[in-house]
Amino acid sequence: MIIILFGVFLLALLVITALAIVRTDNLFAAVILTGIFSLLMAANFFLLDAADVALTEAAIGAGISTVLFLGALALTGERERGGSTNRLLALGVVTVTTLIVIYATFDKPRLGDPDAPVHQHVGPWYLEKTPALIDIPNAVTAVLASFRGYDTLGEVFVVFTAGIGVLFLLSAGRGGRTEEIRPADAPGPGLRHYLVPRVVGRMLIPFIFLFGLYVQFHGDYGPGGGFQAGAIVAAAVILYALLEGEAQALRALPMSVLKWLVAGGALLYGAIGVASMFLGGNFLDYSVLASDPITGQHIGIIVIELGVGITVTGVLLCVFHAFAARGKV
Amino acid sequence: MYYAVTIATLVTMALALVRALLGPSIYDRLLAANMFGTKTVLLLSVVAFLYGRPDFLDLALVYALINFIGVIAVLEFIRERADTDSAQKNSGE
Amino acid sequence: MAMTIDILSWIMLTAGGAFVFIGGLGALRMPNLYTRMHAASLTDTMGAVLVIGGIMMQAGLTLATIKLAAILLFLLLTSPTASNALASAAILSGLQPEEGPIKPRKNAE
Amino acid sequence: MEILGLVYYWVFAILLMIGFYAVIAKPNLIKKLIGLSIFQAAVFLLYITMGKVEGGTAPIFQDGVSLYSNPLPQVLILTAIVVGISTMALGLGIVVRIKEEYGSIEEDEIQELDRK
Repeated sequence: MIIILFGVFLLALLVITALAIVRTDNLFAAVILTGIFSLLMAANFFLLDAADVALTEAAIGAGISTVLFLGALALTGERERGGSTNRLLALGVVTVTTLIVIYATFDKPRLGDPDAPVHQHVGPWYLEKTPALIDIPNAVTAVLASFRGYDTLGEVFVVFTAGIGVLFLLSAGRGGRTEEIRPADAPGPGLRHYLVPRVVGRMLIPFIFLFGLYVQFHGDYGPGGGFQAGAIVAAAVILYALLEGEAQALRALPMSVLKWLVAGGALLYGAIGVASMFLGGNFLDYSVLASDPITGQHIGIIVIELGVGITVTGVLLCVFHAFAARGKV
Repeated sequence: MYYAVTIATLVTMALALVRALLGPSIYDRLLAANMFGTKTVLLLSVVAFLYGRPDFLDLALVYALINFIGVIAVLEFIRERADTDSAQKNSGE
Repeated sequence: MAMTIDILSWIMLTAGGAFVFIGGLGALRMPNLYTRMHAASLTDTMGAVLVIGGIMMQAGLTLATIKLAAILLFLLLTSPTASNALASAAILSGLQPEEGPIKPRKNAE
Repeated sequence: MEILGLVYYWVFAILLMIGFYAVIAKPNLIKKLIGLSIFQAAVFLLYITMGKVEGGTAPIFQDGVSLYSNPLPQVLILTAIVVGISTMALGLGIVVRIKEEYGSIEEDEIQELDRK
């Protein structure tokens, strides 16, 4: 009960933040407020029992989305001209629609109602069958990787396609990416002259990597999995790029390797599906991967989570480098 | 007792949000966002114990580890912009 | 013994909550960016140490305590770093700290 | 309690429409994208709200706990968040190209340039 009150308080802050984001005409400020919005969102997800979702929102919202938006702002300018087009009409439409949606919510089941239609269909079935068929504690991972493996395959390919799309858009024209030429005495790229962030950042990067791997492989037992781990590992590399300059980060993980990661993860996922077909099962039916169906499930889940993680890392890093390189040409 | 800490954290979040809304400069907003991050770490740790599921501390750990990347990114953004500005000034002379 | 630990952890939690709140108040009421940063970061670290220390005492010797210790360690590393980066960025963009006594605001008590 | 159970849905509706307002009324393309992400976040909130079960806990099995929230909405939203950031990056990429071609990211100015 009191937790719900906490949740409502967080929701009020959420609405205020959203209003402020829309009202401000400085895009830089809007991006920073988006960071606060993401923190509030994660806290709300956590209060609503969605630990995995909150972890994903944390991994994406703390860092990566800010970095991407700032990368785009550096190329487009941070000042908005301000004002709205058709303000009254838009306000009218929005108000009327809000009232209609709020009116409609009175027919919805109340928060936490165990008899709600959502809880009558496959949800309880997943919860009931997970221990018997897959035998891992995290039901979210079980549903994500095994029961609804097709969905996740589709999502991974959407991520893949978006990554390829950004590469197409931003590496074309203007002679593509060229090696950056700087005079020798110019201040070095990155934050080399800022000792405190550099020293502490360099010290933390291994821990972020380690934690990313923990989230990747502990995903069967606690909150975590490929999507979160991919974002965390990407955040570590982005931190390295910010501290030492993109050129240095590209020397450590060249673009060609990143492109292989993007394709390789998705391929690994698909390959597991094909492998299970060859072994006599259905596409993405991991039970045939080992003599014991449950062991087969475990192997399948670990491998496809790895594929997801690799693709997400690759795509996020490709996107980051594409924006960074565009600014330098 | 956990509830008292949670309420203190929530109220502080509201105060930080007010600072983020008032500004006046970008950096005040950024400061507020950064405070918000620390407060979220505390909130998540306390709520994990309120729920009796301490294995969810991973979430607070993520924020403790990578929340400062946003501020670093802003520093890099400002530095990049200052570099470009001074380069333009030099070439203009 | 258990009682002592309980009382100690309650004291820490309450004090931590108070510090967190004071930090928030300082960040709201201080007159300019650098003083606000001082209020926010100083009490932030103190509040975090006390709150997480209090929870650690409640948790006892479990995996959770180790995770809490890691959270505390990383917070203590990243929070000042973020403040440093923030101040660097502010100075770089030409927002100089004011020298001399702070001018009282008109609406200050 | 009756009403409190609906507040989450109301916030969903309000957030949805704040995002929608930014998309239809703000001429700046990046602002439109930010509005779109608020819109998206509102939908995430709706799904997660529906998955919550009173007295339940997160669907990660633990000894001594028998009531769990619904894992299915969480799975859908978990993947949607990552897909959301990837598509947002794609949108930002398109905006960057528009800026390079037109020199502006304000919708009406771009339309003006197109008419010429």
